[in-house]
Amino acid sequence: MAKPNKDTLLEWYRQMTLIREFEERCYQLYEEKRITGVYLHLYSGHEAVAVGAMAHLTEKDHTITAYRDHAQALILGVDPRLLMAEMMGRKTGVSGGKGGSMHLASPEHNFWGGYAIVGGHLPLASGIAFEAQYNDTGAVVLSYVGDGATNNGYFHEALNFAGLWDLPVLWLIENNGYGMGTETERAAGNPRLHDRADSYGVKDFERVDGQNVLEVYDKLGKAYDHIRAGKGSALVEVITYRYRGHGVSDKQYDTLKQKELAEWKANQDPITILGVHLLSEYKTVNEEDLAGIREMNVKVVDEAVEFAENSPFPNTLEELYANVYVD
Amino acid sequence: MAKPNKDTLLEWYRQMTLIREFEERCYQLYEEKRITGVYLHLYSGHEAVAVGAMAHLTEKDHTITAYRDHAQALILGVDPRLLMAEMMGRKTGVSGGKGGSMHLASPEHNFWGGYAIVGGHLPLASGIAFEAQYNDTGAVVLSYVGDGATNNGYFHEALNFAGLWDLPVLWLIENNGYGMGTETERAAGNPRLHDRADSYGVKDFERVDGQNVLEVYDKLGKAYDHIRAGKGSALVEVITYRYRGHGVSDKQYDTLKQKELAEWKANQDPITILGVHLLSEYKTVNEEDLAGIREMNVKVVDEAVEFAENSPFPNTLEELYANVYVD
Amino acid sequence: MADKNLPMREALRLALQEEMRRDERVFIMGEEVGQWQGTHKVTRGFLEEFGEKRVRDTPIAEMGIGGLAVGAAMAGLRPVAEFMTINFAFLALDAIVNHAAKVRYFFDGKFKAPVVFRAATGWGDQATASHSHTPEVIFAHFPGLYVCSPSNSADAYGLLKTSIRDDNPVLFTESIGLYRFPGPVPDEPDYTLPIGKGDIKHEGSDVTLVSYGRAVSWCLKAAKELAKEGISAEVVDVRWLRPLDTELIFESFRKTNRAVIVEESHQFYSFGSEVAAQIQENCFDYMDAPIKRVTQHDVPVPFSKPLEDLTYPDHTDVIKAVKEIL
Amino acid sequence: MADKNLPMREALRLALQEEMRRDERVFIMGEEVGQWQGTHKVTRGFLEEFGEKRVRDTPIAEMGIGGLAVGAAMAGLRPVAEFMTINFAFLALDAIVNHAAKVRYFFDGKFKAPVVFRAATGWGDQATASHSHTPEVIFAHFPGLYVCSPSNSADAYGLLKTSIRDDNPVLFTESIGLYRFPGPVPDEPDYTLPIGKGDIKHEGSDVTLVSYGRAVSWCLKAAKELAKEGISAEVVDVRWLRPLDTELIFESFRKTNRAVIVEESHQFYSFGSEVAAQIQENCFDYMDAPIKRVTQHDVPVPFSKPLEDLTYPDHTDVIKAVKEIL
Ligand SMILES: Cc1ncc(C[n+]2csc(CCOP(=O)(O)OP(=O)(O)O)c2C)c(N)n1
Ligand SMILES: Cc1ncc(C[n+]2csc(CCOP(=O)(O)OP(=O)(O)O)c2C)c(N)n1
Ligand SMILES: [Mg+2]
Ligand SMILES: [Mg+2]
Repeated sequence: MAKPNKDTLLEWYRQMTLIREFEERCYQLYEEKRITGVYLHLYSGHEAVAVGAMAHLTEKDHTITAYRDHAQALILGVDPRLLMAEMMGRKTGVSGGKGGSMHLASPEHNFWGGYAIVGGHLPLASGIAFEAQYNDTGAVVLSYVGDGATNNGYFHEALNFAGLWDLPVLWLIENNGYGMGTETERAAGNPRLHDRADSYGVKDFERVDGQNVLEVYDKLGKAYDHIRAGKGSALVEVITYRYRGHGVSDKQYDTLKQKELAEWKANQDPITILGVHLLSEYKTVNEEDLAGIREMNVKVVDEAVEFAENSPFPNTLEELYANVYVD
Repeated sequence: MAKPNKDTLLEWYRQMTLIREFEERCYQLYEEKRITGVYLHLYSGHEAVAVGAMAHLTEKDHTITAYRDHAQALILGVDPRLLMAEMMGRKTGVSGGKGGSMHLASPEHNFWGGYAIVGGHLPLASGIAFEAQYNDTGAVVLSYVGDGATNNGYFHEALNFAGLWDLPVLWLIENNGYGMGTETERAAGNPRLHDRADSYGVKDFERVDGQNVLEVYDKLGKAYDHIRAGKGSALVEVITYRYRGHGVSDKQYDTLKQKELAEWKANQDPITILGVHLLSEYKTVNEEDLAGIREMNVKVVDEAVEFAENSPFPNTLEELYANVYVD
Repeated sequence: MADKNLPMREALRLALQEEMRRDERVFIMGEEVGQWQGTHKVTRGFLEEFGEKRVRDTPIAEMGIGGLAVGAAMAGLRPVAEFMTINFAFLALDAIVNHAAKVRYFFDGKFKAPVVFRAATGWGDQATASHSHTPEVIFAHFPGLYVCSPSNSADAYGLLKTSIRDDNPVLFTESIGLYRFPGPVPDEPDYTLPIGKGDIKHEGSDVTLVSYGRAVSWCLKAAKELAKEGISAEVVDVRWLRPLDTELIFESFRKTNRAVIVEESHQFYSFGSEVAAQIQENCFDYMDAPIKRVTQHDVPVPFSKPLEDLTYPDHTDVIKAVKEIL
Repeated sequence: MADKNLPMREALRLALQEEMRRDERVFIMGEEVGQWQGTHKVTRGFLEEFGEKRVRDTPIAEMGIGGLAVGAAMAGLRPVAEFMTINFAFLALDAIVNHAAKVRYFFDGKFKAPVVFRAATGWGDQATASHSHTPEVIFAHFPGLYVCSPSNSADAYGLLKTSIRDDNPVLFTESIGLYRFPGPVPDEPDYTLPIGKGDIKHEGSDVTLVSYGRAVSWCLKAAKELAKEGISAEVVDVRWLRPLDTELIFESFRKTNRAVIVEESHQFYSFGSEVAAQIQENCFDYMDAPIKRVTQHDVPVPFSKPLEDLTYPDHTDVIKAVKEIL
């Protein structure tokens, strides 16, 4: 596993700051009622997890996740304009406006989408990996799992299939401390969630700090190696934190947990951590370079918003009935 | 935990041989079409498990299981006549003929019944234990779990509740090597099923030989002590074997696994093991005593069959509609 | 005593609160019912008042929630198990229809399962396809269960109390779209309503509008508008999908000889199908016109607001249907 | 070519076997489909012929089976996922109606899920309440899914091939009571039948009997007996609950002006409700009598043979219903 060089780290910095810019803009647009609906789950605070985990993906690998799915699409290179258009339910959105924030997907990028039923996508991940094994493609499926989702029957059955059949799935538990308002400790009989891997014959790679992209990258690398060596499914638990509560309609946790939130932002912000690392490691990188990247992202998201808001809404019966079935 | 004395062991011998007699008679009656239907799952071969496990139960404790439920009812002292009547769908049966072999129950004996959906009774066990905790009754719930059932989402969610809330449930995994025709190894990613307890914060008491009633009694005693000491839920995996295939309609496994079956019967028969122990341990016990017990059981089952076959069938619309609802 | 005026959310909250105060055996469990104060705020303040013993935040484990509630009910408690939304109760279908609804029958009356499964139902606010169902019928298909869905604050108050006090398992669904709507609530802690009895929400003589839950509000609005045109519509709110108050429906129909059945869900194998089938079979000689049904379009529910709006019916569709058969 | 004569079990087996030979992407998964040779022996010999790669014994994990099959289908395979019986598919309701039926719509056509969920359906042999359902309607309520249930060997053969070859998710149920019944099967490996098209199983002019699955056999038997009394009954087998061939039903009804709908399941919110509702709405002027429904009694299914027999209808109930409206 190659140690990331300066360019790689700068690319990661770009990805992480793009995610942050995109998510915070979504937040703002929601407040302004330019994005509507009840469900909009932001990735702010989690950036290092997805960036570090997905840096290992190759062309043929697959990604699937739950409703907190913006970051994965951005990292895989899905056009931010099409993503923002989906947030706004426009015809030009990646899902034609039918899916919204929770249902982004892009087959060209092997992004199998975001799903709204907690745990529902986990057996789908096993199924996608089943195809990879069936056709011996050598692909790996990266499946995100929320801490709350680990208590659902879907988790149990999906992981048992993966362990039993040695399916090439990497289960990435994003333990952000909460399922909506419920702390991991109040939901799991054993809150060391990675311990569950052993029940299924899934290799347990234990825990890693999700705010440090280098550590995430490192730990995940070992898990991918295990799978790519044909040794079967693997699991990693990543400790992270959400900056915007469960979803944008959830204000109470921002306030209830203000102190906790402030501490995470102050001491464990993934972007700050990577920025500091870049500046200290590489003389040739300075604050302006990083500021430049962030400004570039602002433009990208500006354009995305403009594109989205200038896109039409689907509104005909023909559009309504399109793609219920393959005809 | 008191070491079982001679009388206790003789009582266990009576229970085990009664179960065997009852089950083998059911088998015969099914062959003769005097018991009808597709589902009749026998406990022959498992006797030491239930007898050793239930010897610890007090008046206030509870028992719940799946469809392989004859033994539990017999051990708890449910009238064999009412049980046999239920096998035959008679009005006098414990469940009025509506439940049949899979749905025996007796509230007076705190026997919460047998259930036919694999895993379906597991959260019920947690719920019954929830009441015990809620009303601080000090009762323990003994819940049987098949090896195959441990791979179902119900198992995961029910045990997580028990571990999370420290519910007084003793999960007794009866690993008889098969779920219908599927070996434990072909169904569980990790076939050491007791390893799963740790995922839920349920105390793992590991494995015990289910053919030796003394070992079962001993191991289970430790698990009950844990629960009664208020330390929460516990799990024990018992290794046993079924003598009559999955159910009476399953002939293929008797034949397919003839050698395996013959070995278990020859070397690990729970009744033989206890019999030998009694005769070697106690000079005052001789083969005639044991034969006497077995003959007594034959009479008991003879009477049960006679009672059942002389009982009427329910057959009116009024009976059909009775007890759909509480009115 | 004087009525209070409360949104349905508060009427439900009051009913549940009073029942928990009245009966120690009643407790509430579900995702976010405690610290979060309830996703729909029906349990606001409960954790503070009743404590952790009787207000149980659960893991995201619907099949477990369903089954645990059944066991606790069999053992003598009166669980109120909240599914955050009815969509998640799909995962508890077996616990509800194969266990709660059947334990009494399996054992020929040896047990009872007095559990209330509460769930927010219906659509709106762009919740998208997997989160936008009004599927009461798929549960009500099965005997052994009662299925109730109130259409206003007073009914919500009385029906929830009825459901909690009854010894049978009840699936009690609450239209998300109605939570915020205010209405009078009798100031009467023992206010209950009979099981399986519907209610005439508006008298009329020209056409019968049959519905439940939020669809009742569309019918009432339609009735108002139709009145302006001199068309007198009677609005029958069945309140219960099981047992279904067919007598009340027939009585009204025998008077009006015309009916439109209105519901939020998909058309096929649904509420409207059963009611139309019942009417034509039992009131054949009274039929002056075909019975019409108003339902959502037969598609999963899309996110985009204009499409979502297109998916669902409202009072205008009811009016249209009425005019087609007058 | 000459037809073969096969029990429905063997017709299904042949269809599945030929499809697996034809298309490498087709595989079968489920509980006991391999070593055990299939609980209903539909996959007898498959493990030997196709090997462990394509014949997958699974753990007892219905929600996982359902979801895994959806993922594999999205990824390009053609899974045939067998639920040992439809009762266990209750645990996969979410995987079937909220995932298989919706992934295409969520993402506006970016994916397809060509999966066939097979399940033995119906009752009999004292399987008891939790194992005795014919609940096709609760799945067919949801758009995005097709629901098919054959009534004889030839249809089973053609419809299963159709379902496997189609790009949409199909719930394909097989009446346990029909497995053993023999019937001609076309000797034609590409024999498929159109989706959503029903079939007239017996021509008649006095009354239309509408049904699917095993209930069709009761209708045919009733038609035979009625013929002796000079009553000519037309038997419509819809074959598909979704899409439902209403046109065929209407055509027949416009000819006979009378109908009896026959099904194995409970009455409320069921197949008969939808068909009756559709007929009265679309053929009102052709109705000479109320449309009758024949269903099982509205109780969970008891074990005891005499009670079980009492629970279910048969051809005599069909005849009785017909005579009530002639
Ligand atoms: C089966 C199901 N139950 C409940 C919900 C409501 N719900 C949506 S997200 C969520 C919390 C999930 O928490 P976690 O898995 O930790 O993911 P996170 O939101 O923290 O990323 C819940 C309960 C749902 N969508 N699906
Ligand atoms: C949810 C569900 N799926 C499938 C079945 C069919 N079935 C009945 S028993 C059984 C095997 C269970 O094996 P195990 O849990 O080991 O119990 P055992 O029969 O060995 O005592 C299966 C698959 C069922 N009853 N319920
Ligand atoms: Mg979380
Ligand atoms: Mg077993």
